[in-house]
Amino acid sequence: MQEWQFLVPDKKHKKKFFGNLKAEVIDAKLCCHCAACAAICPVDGIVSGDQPIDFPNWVKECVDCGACIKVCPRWEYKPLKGIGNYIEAISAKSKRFKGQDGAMVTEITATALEMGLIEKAIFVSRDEEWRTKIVTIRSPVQLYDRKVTGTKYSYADVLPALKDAVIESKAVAFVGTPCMISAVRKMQKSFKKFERVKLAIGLFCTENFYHHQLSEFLAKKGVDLRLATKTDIKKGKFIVRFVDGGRVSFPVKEFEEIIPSGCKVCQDFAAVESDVSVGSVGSESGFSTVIVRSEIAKKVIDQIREKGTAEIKEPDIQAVQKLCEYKVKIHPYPSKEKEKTQ
Amino acid sequence: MKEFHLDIPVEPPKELESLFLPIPREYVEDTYRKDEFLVLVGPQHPGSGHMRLIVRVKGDIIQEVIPDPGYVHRCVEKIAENRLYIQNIPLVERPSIMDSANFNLGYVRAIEAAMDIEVPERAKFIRTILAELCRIGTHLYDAAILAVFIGHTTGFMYPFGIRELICESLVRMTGARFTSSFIVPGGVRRDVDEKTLRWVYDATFAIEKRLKSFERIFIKNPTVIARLRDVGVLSKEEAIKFGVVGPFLRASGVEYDTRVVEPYEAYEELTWDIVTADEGDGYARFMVRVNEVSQSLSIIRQCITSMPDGSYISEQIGEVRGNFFDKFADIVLPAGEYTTLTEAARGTLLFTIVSDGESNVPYRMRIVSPGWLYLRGFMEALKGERLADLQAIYGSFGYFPPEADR
Amino acid sequence: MEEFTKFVRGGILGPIKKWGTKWSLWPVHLVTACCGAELAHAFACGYDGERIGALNYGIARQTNLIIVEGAITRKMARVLRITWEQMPDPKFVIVMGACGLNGGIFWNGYNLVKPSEVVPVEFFIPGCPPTPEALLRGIRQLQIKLDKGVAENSVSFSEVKAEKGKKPRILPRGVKKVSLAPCIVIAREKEVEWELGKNLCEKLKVLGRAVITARNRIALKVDPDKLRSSAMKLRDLGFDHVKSVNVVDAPNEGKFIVEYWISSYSVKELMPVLINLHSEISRREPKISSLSDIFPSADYLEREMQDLFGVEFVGNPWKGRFLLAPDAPEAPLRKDFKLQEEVYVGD
Amino acid sequence: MISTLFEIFKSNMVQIPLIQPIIDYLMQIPLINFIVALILWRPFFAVVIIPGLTVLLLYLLYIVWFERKLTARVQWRVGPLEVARPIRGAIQALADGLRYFFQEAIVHKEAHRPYFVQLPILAFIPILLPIAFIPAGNVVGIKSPYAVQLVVAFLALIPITIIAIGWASNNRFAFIGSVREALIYVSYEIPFIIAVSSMIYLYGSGDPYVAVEKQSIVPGAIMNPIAFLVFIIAMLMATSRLPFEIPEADQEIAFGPFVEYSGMLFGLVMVLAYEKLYVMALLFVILFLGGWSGFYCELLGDLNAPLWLFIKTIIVISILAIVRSMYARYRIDQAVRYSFSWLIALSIVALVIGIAVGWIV
Amino acid sequence: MKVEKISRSPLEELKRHVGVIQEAFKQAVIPDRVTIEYPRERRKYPENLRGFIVLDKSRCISCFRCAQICPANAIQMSYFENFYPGIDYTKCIFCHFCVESCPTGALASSTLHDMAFKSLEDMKVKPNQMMRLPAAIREDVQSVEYDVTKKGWRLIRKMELEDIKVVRILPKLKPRRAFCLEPESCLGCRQCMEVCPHEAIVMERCEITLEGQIVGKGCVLKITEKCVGCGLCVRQCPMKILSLKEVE
Repeated sequence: MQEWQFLVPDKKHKKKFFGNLKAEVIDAKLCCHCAACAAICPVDGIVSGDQPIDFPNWVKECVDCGACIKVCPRWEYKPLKGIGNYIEAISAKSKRFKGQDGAMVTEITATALEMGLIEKAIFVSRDEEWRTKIVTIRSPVQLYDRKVTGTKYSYADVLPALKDAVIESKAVAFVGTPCMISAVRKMQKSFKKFERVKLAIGLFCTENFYHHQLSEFLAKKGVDLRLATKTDIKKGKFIVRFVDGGRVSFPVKEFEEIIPSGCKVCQDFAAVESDVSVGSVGSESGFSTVIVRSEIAKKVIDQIREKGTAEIKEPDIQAVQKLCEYKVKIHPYPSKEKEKTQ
Repeated sequence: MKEFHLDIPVEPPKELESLFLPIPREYVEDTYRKDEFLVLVGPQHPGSGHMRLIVRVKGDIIQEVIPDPGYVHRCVEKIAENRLYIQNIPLVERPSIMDSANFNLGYVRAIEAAMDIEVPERAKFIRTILAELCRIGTHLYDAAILAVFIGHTTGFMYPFGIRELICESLVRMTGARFTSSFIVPGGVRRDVDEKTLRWVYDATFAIEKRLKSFERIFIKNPTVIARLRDVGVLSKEEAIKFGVVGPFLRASGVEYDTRVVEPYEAYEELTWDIVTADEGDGYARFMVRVNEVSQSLSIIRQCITSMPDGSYISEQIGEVRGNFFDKFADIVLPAGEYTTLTEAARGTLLFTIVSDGESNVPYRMRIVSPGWLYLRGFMEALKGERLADLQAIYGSFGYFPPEADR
Repeated sequence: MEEFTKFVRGGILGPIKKWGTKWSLWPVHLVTACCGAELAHAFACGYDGERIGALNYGIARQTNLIIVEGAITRKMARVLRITWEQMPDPKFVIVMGACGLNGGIFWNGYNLVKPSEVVPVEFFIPGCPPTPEALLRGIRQLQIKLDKGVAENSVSFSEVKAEKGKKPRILPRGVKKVSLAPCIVIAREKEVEWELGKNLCEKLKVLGRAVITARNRIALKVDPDKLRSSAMKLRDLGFDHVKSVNVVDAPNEGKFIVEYWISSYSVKELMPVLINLHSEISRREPKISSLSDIFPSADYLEREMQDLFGVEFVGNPWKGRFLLAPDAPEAPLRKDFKLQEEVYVGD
Repeated sequence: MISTLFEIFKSNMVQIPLIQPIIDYLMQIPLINFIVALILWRPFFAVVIIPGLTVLLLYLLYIVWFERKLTARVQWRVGPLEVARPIRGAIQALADGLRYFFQEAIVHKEAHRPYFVQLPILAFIPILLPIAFIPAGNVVGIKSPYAVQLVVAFLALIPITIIAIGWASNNRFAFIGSVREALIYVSYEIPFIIAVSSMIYLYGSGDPYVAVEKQSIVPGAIMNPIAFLVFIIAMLMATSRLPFEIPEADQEIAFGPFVEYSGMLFGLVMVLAYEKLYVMALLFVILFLGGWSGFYCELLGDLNAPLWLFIKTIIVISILAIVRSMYARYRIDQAVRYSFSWLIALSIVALVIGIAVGWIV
Repeated sequence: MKVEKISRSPLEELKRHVGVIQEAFKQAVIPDRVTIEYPRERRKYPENLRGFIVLDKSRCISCFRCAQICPANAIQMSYFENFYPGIDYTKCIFCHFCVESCPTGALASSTLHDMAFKSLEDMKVKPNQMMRLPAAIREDVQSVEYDVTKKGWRLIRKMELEDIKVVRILPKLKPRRAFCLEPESCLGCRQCMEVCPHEAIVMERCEITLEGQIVGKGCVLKITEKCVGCGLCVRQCPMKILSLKEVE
């Protein structure tokens, strides 16, 4: 006879757990679409995709285990802010890879793979129409693909793939937005298996979009995403570069209407809980700012230094700090409307 | 000889429109304008298997043949992407059921290569016996089909009679007449006992004895020689150019046999010869296979007499019975591409498995069966021959559409 | 005339006619798939179907029985129907083999048709392939049916009483595990001791990324526009034929990987070497230049890939369908074409 | 009128001592006696009973079964059996015939309908006509000193009906089959005629009676073995038997001219070759194997000669049946080349021998 | 080894003709007949011939292994007192992966292989029909066996009826039970409990204490002695924290 225990979280409503989640997070417009609930759901009922998270027929199919609530970063939401603790901050540019700016996410992953710290990494790739696709990276060779590197400003279901990877492999890395990092930290708190996520690479993030809304929006502006080679947000401008070398840019302010509600309450710019955060802010063009927060990430950076696979400079940490504060300002929580109603 | 054309415009028959020809209309019209003729051979034709040949003839001489394959295209490659690795074993056998062990072997070897499984010696020998039995069976099958294509019914009956012994051997060893699905990653499904091996050993002599009758009545038959000799000649250069494989390549004088070039299983430890011929005609193609049968018989005998003791399956796998599911259902190959070459009866068989390293189904499985590879050479061999030779050449290649179409 | 037909069918001559038909069931030579091998065994000297009056014979007009030997594909279904229509009355159909009954192992394939939906079928014989005995049993059952007028199964099951229960709420999960984020590595470098391969790799480095993936296997990645020149270079090195053309669909990375497996027959030391010449093309505009004029052996393989993946090989003269029927789905081997899933619980 | 006919019949009746009492009894009954007299009237008896139509049908049932049985025996198997186990399946051909008889006879849209239906029936005429000229002792249809030549002439009509059948079928394979039939026809007919004429030279007459008489000591086969050989090969070619089954080659052109036939019509065209073989074998027996001469049985009377002729014919055909399981099919150009080189050369040698032996004898 | 060249001289040709005629006449006189007259006689197949599959319900532990390993998806479980496999012979390919997979020997192979059915519905065999061998129409009066020696091959006919045998080989497996390897990762979804056909996993509510402090409400899952080691829970667990282990 063998027995073990598990915790059942508290309910706020007398519904099944997904009902709670729906009422408190999704319908409250807090959902950040990190897909952690979809990943953890034991009956694979929660669907994420290019639409808000949902569990069709949850009344019947939900098994009422509460796992989704345990992992949701927005359940009992306390926003994280600031630049967080870090060991060191550098500004670097990869010599091997080409990416968004300095391709440091790629470089860190590749180095970690080469060092054997991780077995695989979950990356976001894209198809021709800039729809996000998840790929597993097992060897640095795959990272030469330009579709794998580079930022996509759309939601991606990284966490379901991460869960599969965690079950199979002993050491996994992944790249995600601050909310995904928070979700993974919550997972690690509740479920031991997720401690296999050895390296969580956070991205500097102001907001993210639904793919269909983004592409419709851009189409309205006369931009055909299929011809784009790179998208970027720099200095308050959304820039699209094309195959033929041309580029267009719009102020980010214009995107206000399509920013999903979940992003409007997020104050975490620098992925505070990650092992290492990467972004362009705080570095000159062609370089990325890397904020190292944990020992394992430090090891990787040291290896990069040692091997000299990247050019390393001093970052302008103040700029990052400024943007962190800026994000808190533009994304107030509890939001102003909510305060008013209260 | 000078030819005289009747300058009468001939309209292509209406029926050609209703037969779903994969060729453009202009081609048909052009054929009829040039006082030539389109003959559709198959798929319901006593002298063709499950495929259609669109034969363009001028008088009795074949100008061009366009194959219309796919009548037995059973989507093996797609289905394989949706099945467990172990469930694909019966699937990959199906394209060529008389040659099942070789197909099975090729697939399993790809898995073993990916997973670094060491196969015990005894299993290797059993596998070799199975592969060679299937090779004999296939060659006999092809000989029988060749015989019936050139109108020799006795030549059809004898090989099929002898094949009964092959089937019986396979039943005794594996439990099925054709599709044994006996080779699994790491070894074979069951051990084969001494009594059965003895039976197979005796059967090889019985087969040899019966083959002597067959030789007198069919192989050395003057009418057969007349029909096959100097027919459908592929020179060495042509054979290489069109990528012909297996015994048909060897009949054109190229000494290429995967069992020697890239030895697998027990072939390195046995003594046998590569059979080649220089003529490259139908009879050479037939005779190469006839000689290969006797080589195979000798290989089987050597295998049985020098059968090593030991386990029939690798220690990494362990006893299969009752454990089959637990051992094999969750096979996940490391990510990468694995390609094996196997000498199936009709030639080189190529298996490519692409694994993504996480799924327990193949990401992509590519089978290039020998039939599909030598189809091009077969079509080239037909050019310039007589219409009546179509069947003889067809038979001399032993073209088996299910194998080619997969 | 009709009265005459009626008389012939049911009149006093009925029994004679029945007797004649019973002992003269001639199957038409319609080979549809691999079960034909066992059919041949049943009519060859091991079992000799001619003993019970069944003689495998000629073409549709002169026979009265179709034995469907396994799988009927979309292309073949038309032929089956035409053959059946060509046959004079009375005519019968026996289906042998699992593929012909319900698809067998190919049950969820995109190209299979059930014969029983195309022609009326008298008897079904299970097995893959059925033994010759089973086939003869089918013919025998048909004879018995002609004799008695009613069809019978050759086996009858005795039911053991068992309470039928209610399905539980949760059904066990399927065993299949398909990765959400597949990673496709074609050229994974592997350390092997292989002198020739290392030399070759050195030589091929100028063309693209050349890697030894296993003993005797070299993967050479080139840009799509350099594919032809690389192939020519390989031909000059002594590689003379293509063993396989393969396309790997990677929707998550938005690309097709087109592979040519090139080897040599004419140079003895290169015989075991297999070079995987591959290049990646965009999934939206799947076009690549054909190598069929450099290696004629690639011709049919390219046509097949054109058919199955919708990848266009520019330069290959063949347009349109090759393997697939006109009504088969477009590019079925792409990953976005899904097959029916397995069900493990019946009623 | 009827009585005159009756008298004519009665004056020329077959004498069979064995059943004479029964005939005598039947002759006393009016009307029946007319029928009996008609049947036993020698010309009628020859054409309709033996060696004519009735035994022809029996022969067909026998030879189809025997050929299948013999082939099966050579091929390590059993052949037709279960239909009638005690008699080793001997009525298999009857079952097949009945099945064909009751099966639907399809006339397809593209066919030349009248010819398509008529020709298989018309093809019987060139079969039955020569039988009328072939004598069996004193049972004879039409007595003629040129009987052998006439038979050869009538036989030449059969390929023409087959070619016509192919044309009427209006099918590509039927066309190819017809052309092949025509080619084969040209190539076997010349050696065949030369071989027959060598025997006519040998016997000095085209009269079967003379031929049989001259063979009373030494059969023709020994007198002119080359002609014997040429005749056999020509016979195989003429009746589309392996290795010369070229016009019908089912694996190549799906029964050639007969590809579109079904039901009863196919039954008729399928036996055409067997009937032709029968007629040629009759001629063969008369020319080479001493015709109807044989051991005389008093009880059978006039039936002796036709029976001997029939039995010899059956034996010849039965031996020839084994060829089917021995050989593959030659190609059309090979067959034509053989016949225009070897066979014609041989037949000319046979002609020389025939003239020489005829001159000596 | 090179294939011998075939000589083109007419004399050789003639020799070959003689060879053919000789062989044909030899066979016509003394045939080497090998035919098995099937409906009348039955061939003795070895015991391991893969034929109709028989189910022993008392051994079946409803583990779904047979259904899930079936390459043709021909086996579907039907619910009677528990889940039992039913084989759809319209799909079955007689590979007997199911028999090999059965950990308890509940599925057994028989040598019945000659079957013909009049409709596809009749071929979907239910578990309660699989428990006994079906009654087959048999017309055989004798049995035949291949006798193969070094000298040759002949048939031995015996005036006895060959029985259809059921061959049950019991696998040599130690009893197994499910164990939880990593209780800390349990989601608490109770899928294992619900899927268990033997009600071997039970749940009780309790309070969770951590370092002496009550942290919250929770449950305790128990794998009881009822567990027969079917492994359904192992496959069902979304976190893959259960495993089968051999027990003494």
